[in-house]
Amino acid sequence: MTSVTTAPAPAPRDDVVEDTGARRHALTVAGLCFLAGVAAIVLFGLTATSDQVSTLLMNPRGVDTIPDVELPTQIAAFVLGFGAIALGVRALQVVDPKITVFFGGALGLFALALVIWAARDGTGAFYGLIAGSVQRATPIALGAIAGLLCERTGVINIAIEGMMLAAAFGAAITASATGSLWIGLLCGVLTGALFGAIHAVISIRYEVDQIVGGTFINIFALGLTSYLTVRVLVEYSDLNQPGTFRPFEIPLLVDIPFLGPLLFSQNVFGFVMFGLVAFLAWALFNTRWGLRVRSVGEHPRAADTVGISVRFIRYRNVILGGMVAGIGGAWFTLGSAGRFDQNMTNGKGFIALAAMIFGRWHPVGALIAALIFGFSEQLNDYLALLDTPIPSEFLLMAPYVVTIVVVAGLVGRPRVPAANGQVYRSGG
Amino acid sequence: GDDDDTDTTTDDTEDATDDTSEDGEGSDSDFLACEVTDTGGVDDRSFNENAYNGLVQASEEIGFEPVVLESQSDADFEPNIQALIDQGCDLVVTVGFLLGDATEAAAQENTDTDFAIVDFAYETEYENVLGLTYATDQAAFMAGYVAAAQTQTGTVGTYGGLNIPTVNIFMKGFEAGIEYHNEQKGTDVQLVGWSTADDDGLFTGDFEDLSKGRQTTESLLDQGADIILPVAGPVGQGSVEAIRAGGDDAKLIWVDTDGCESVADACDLFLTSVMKNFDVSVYDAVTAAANGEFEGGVYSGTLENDGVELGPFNEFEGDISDELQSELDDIRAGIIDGSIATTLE
Amino acid sequence: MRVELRGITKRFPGVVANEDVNLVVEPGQVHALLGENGAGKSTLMNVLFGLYRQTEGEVLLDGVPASFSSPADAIDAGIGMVHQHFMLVPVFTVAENVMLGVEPTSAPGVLDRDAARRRVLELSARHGLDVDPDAMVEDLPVGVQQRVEILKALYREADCLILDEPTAVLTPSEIDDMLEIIRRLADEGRSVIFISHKLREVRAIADTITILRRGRVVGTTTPDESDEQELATAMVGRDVQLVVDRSAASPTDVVLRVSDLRVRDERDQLAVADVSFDVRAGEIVAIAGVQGNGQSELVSAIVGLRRPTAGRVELDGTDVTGANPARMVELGVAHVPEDRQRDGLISSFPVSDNLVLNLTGRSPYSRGIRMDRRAIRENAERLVQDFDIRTSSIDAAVGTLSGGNQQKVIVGREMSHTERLLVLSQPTRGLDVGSIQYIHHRIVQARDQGLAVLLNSSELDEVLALADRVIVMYRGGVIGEVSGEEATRDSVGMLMAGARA
Amino acid sequence: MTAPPTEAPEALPSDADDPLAGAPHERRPGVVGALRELALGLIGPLLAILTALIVGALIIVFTDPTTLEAWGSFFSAPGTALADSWDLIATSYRALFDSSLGSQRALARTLVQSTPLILVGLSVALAFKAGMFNIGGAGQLIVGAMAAAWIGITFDLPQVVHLPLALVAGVIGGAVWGGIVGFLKARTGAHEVITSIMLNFVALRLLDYALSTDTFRRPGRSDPISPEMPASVRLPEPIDSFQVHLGFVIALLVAWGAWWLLQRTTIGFRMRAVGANAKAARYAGMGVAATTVLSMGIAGGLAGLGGTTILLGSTPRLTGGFFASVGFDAIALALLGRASPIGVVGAGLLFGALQAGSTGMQAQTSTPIDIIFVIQALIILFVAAPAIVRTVWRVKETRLGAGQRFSAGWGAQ
Ligand SMILES: Nc1ncnc2c1ncn2[C@@H]1O[C@H](COP(=O)(O)OP(=O)(O)OP(=O)(O)O)[C@@H](O)[C@H]1O
Ligand SMILES: Nc1ncnc2c1ncn2[C@@H]1O[C@H](COP(=O)(O)OP(=O)(O)OP(=O)(O)O)[C@@H](O)[C@H]1O
Ligand SMILES: [Mg+2]
Ligand SMILES: [Mg+2]
Repeated sequence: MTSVTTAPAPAPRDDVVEDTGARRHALTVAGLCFLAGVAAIVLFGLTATSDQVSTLLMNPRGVDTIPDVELPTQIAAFVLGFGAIALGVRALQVVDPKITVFFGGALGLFALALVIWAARDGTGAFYGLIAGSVQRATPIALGAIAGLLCERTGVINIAIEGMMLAAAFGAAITASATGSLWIGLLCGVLTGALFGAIHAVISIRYEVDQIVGGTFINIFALGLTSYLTVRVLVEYSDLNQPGTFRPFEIPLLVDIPFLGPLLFSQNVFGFVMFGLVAFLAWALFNTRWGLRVRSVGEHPRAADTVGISVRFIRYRNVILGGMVAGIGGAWFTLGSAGRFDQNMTNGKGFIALAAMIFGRWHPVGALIAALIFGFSEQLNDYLALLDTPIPSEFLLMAPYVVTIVVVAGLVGRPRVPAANGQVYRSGG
Repeated sequence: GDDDDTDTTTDDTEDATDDTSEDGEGSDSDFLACEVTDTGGVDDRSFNENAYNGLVQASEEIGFEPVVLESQSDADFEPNIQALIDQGCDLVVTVGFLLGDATEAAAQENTDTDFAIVDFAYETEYENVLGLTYATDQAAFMAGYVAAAQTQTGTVGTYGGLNIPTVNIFMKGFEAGIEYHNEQKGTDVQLVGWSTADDDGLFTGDFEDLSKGRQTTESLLDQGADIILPVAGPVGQGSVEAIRAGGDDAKLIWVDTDGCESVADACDLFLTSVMKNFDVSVYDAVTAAANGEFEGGVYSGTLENDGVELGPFNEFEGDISDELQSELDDIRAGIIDGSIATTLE
Repeated sequence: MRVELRGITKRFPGVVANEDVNLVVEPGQVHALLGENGAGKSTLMNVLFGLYRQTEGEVLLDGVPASFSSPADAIDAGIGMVHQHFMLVPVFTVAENVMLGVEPTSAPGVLDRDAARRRVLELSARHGLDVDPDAMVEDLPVGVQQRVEILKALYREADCLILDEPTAVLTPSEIDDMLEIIRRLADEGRSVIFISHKLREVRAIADTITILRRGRVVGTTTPDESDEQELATAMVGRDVQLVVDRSAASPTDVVLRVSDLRVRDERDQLAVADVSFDVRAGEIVAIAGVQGNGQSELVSAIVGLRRPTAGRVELDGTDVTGANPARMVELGVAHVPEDRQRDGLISSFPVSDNLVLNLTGRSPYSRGIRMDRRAIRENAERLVQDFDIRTSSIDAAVGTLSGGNQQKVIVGREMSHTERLLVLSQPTRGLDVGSIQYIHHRIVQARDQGLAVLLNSSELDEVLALADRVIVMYRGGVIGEVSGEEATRDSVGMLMAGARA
Repeated sequence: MTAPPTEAPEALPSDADDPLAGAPHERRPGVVGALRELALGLIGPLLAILTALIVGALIIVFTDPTTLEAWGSFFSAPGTALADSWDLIATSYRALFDSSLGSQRALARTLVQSTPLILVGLSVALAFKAGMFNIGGAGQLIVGAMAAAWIGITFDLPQVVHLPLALVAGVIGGAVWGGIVGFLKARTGAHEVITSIMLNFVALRLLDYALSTDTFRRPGRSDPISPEMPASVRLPEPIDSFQVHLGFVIALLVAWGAWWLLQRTTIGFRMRAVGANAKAARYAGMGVAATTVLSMGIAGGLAGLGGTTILLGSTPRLTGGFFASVGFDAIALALLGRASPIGVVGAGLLFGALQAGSTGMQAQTSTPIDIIFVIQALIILFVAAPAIVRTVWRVKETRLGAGQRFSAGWGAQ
């Protein structure tokens, strides 16, 4: 090897003021944190009086393991508001792209201030708020996982909605007909797998634009399930009474205060959702399967040149994704409502799609996105029940507006699996 | 163009006549009554289905095969009504205030056809249109009174699909009934989920996502409610599983129809129902039309004429004391004679 | 392993990429493949590697016919390939890229990262590759990525190694290292196929040379039997002139002045640190340097594609720091971008539209918001003629043109509107000798017409052939400046590698 | 083994057979050629529609209770089953045809139904061309119609002023709603799919809210239903006795306008450039951010206009569901029309006909209207995947062409 003395990197002069992106970003984040903090102080702190007390229930219904929390409303709002402002100040000190999470924190503090303020002179079911958020997040997280399983291999899946709707229908009918929820769940999963397989064949074998294929599935599933509901379920209504899975508890763990009942007393869907998130967050990055899946989604030709079958990996994952969407779909009938109704997913699949993008194609990100959404949806109930003077139509907007704010403020330009949406043809 | 169209229509009318004469019942076999639903469809387990039941009952007695058209969108109302007129329907039942304008227009153009519209009344009277309206608050008031008397926790709840008059009228009456109980009995039963003073309350935002009904019900249960009145059409079915899965000792009050008939598998949860008997009024309208006695105008269903009523207690019959029953009878009389106001407005 | 290709023919719809090719590679030998762009070298190797299936002919390994239906088969048979375009997943670490497809596992299905990492370290130590197994590939300079590609093949214990243009993106000293590595691999008994356009390298390393032209073998030789000129003539099929004609420069006023410019890259890392220089009318200034030393960012900042974070850019004395590209075009600046497919062209648009891509807003191509189709067509017809752009029609999508002709579209467009400054980044990358010659000629012509020319090239030969002044960049700063006359392979090459003169 | 390296340069293929010289795109010139192309181009879609109708027929037959019964006794009376099935399909599809194209009135209904579909479809298509997936048509059309309704209800003006004003308000309303999506994308990178989905829901709630305010309610009534739009803002029906309002003509003009904008103007060029290759557009000095906002603004405006034609045309009152599934269908038909204005018009007419026809089919055979969704879905599939149709009909791979790509993936930019 040639031996030369290499020069060091030239040191930039430090008397120059630079107008860097990081600096501007820090200013934006700090500004947003201040905004959240000031809003909390003005809207909640100044409108409460010093003698008002907020009571927050910390236990599930009928349980009494930890004492409920009583807080002076005004002081709490001030503390939280100043907390958000402090985060803003900190953001200005730590100039780093990662400080976006500070804004997330400030938003969280703002939300908490709102929750406490709404319960002034009253009692807010805080545990119920969180538990309800988790339940509402379940189908969204499952849908988002279904989506990311496909998209991590480079197959766009906007058909989550259709897959879930079809599975909800299939699960309800079989569970009612056989009287077994488990068979119903299995059928939901198989229905999802079937639609996943259809999507795979359309987009991989027939190389149809994946957005077109997904749109086909969405419309087809909506049309077919609605049609069959009118044709079949109206007449034979006993085919539409599956009932739901009951929650069960994991002994010992369930006794942990607050988190115990929240995480370890769920029906099968809750456990499956958390389990899948945890498993996939590990498996995508630590198993042979995960490595190959990601390589196919990022650079299929590279995967092909080391002898990985791109098609096989894609087929497998799209079908797996369909199965997870099937679980998500079965949640609607077997996990929540106990019966099927036309268009009952009502856009949740699209919300799941958004959660997948929002969560940057990572299972934990998807779960966080789903939780934020579920929380804002549950907040509607919480606030409406505490007679908050906001019209219900606006409360119902909350989940969507919050999602936009968070996506615009926190997530920014997501990094997409590089081969997403691209047909792969191996050589001639 | 137009000629072909007429031909087709004639064919179909003949077909229809053939069909009914095979059934061979009744003397009015060439009579035909039909229904146009709003976008909910006849399988909504409350609103559209109820009207349909009235129509079916009448059709079985009179002997015709009713035609029912579901609307996919507002744009379908007018053509659907027109299609039924073209098929020779003598009476067209339209369901829901959304069909108000379309029904009015069709009635003015087709004076030979009779129309009955559920949940709507016109300011002007038409000879061939009967508006069927319901003083739902009267029955809801009684339900509120029952709920206030029966609650163990002192909190009862309600939620709706959307904050619209046909929905919140239930909630208003319910609230007034609870207040009345509080006044009369010195209780302090709280209603959560609706406040007439704010004219707002707890809503799921649509009539489709049943899982929202379940979640919202859980929120109400968390607030301590043990009797819940869902006013959200099919979404109300989600409440059933919330109570079942949570193992709560809570009850539901169904709306529009008797819960034990519409959602039979959950009869054990229905304390009672706030019934809007459009099946009866639709039945009456159809029979009247079949007998040539149809009269336009406005029908107002009240407790007095049994157009609305507090439904049966079914499995909870035993819980209702004689005292409560007689109080309810008094309240009913008071509402009928106007001495009790059924909303807080 | 002895590799023999017998009578290989490969047809694509409308193109015969290989025709009756015979080739034998002996163990322990480096066999070089030479040929112009599109001669069929990569296609032939892809057949050998199982990515393509040959239309006719057979592959024999140690005399036994082999049939590959996928690269997996070829890999199993002991063939490894380093592709012309990197086959690395940018968001994976080195170890992940290397083990992909043959992952060691601890429990069933569970990656054994430690094992892979150890193996990578061991191999890279044994072959002198110096690669960090935990580095993210996208963060690595191309030279290191190239070594990762070789590691991939070694990891799979390839007996026959195909290297498709492994030196195209390397510095002179990196090339020397690479050739040394290749030699060592052959000495260990592997058979190596080495593809390159650079005749000097081929002559330095090859035991045998096979020349392909338009899909056919036109000759086989050894370095001792033939010199560079002979090889070039065989490749192109006619006599080629390897040097550019040009007279001495006569620079006049300063057109571009860059002072203390500081630029950050996408990840907010300092890419250009306080760089200052001038370019005068009538001279060609070349920025030389190994890819990734800040040249791209510097050029982007000058033409308005990236905001400098500090410092100043002046054009004819006016401050244009942070001006947008449209404004720079208005001021008479033209820019041939580095990545023609990504930046310079819209491949689905017709040739005619691409020839006015950054000019649509101006007269005569538009009046108000209405585009003047006639003017656009006339411009296209003129430029296609002037620049000898070979296309079936001016309405053909530009993506269907060959790489050289795509480049001519860009160069034609940019030269058609330059009034003051012409900025060219890697103007001849991936082009064959003929096209290179043509474009070089036009660049010199532009200079002689009094334009200021700034040339950003990592191709040392190009820099030496064209530059009146050479500025060498290293790690974001200017490490040295050499006048055109003084510039030699050695002087500039050393600077590029970071060694101070 | 070794041959001389300079083996016969003369024997080289000359420039004459240079691959570059051969023209890869040969076209038959002239009118005949053009007609031939058109006819061949139509075979694919027509076969696709036919296939979809056949699959739809199978679904209808095998879910109809009476026919199913007949099939149940297939072995005893095979004739009945077949005859019953045939009858059912024949009646169904005849009704579908009669009430979409079978009479002047039916045809009028088809055209009226297709009007908003075409306009909102153009919105989606235009956004596709600019590299964005606009799922937000539903929200944009709601906000547009709300703005137009407000103009209609609040002002009392002569028609020449009132109608154009309402139309403009509709366009602006939609443009604002779409513009937000573009702005957020350009400014913060927020993905348009997320924001446009969310804004759909927000618009829906806004509509519910508006309908609960006195401004949008009928005097003296509290139903969530707005007053009927006054005659001065209604879209007139230019031809007596043919009940097609001006909106349809507007839709056709707008389609032409969209084509003109995209193909003939610098703005359209910029939009397409940003859509095809944002990096190159940036290099070419086009303001990518500004173009993104503009494209979404225009797309939103088109959707807003679509919503306005519903309001001022077929159902002249605002209700909580006046927009039906137009926003949803529009995505499908923009894909079906391959995001080209002419394709969107064709697909819009097709969907309009299917929807108009479904009502008649329901009336005459009580086939649930949802079957139309199934048929629409299948048409989309078969048009997008000619290979499937080829397999079914054993057509040679001549002219059915290949599908088209719309998206380079989520991160097209
Ligand atoms: N997948 C393909 N489909 C059609 N034609 C192809 C394909 N791959 C290569 N070709 C054509 O085959 C010919 C040979 O290409 P190849 O890539 O093998 O050339 P090469 O000698 O490696 O050139 P370069 O020096 O540019 O790498 C070219 O004309 C090319 O356009
Ligand atoms: N995607 C494509 N569609 C149609 N034709 C193509 C496509 N890609 C390449 N070709 C054609 O293949 C031929 C060879 O292309 P290629 O880019 O390999 O040329 P080349 O020999 O490298 O030329 P150059 O030296 O100019 O780069 C050209 O005729 C080109 O028009
Ligand atoms: Mg090559
Ligand atoms: Mg080339």
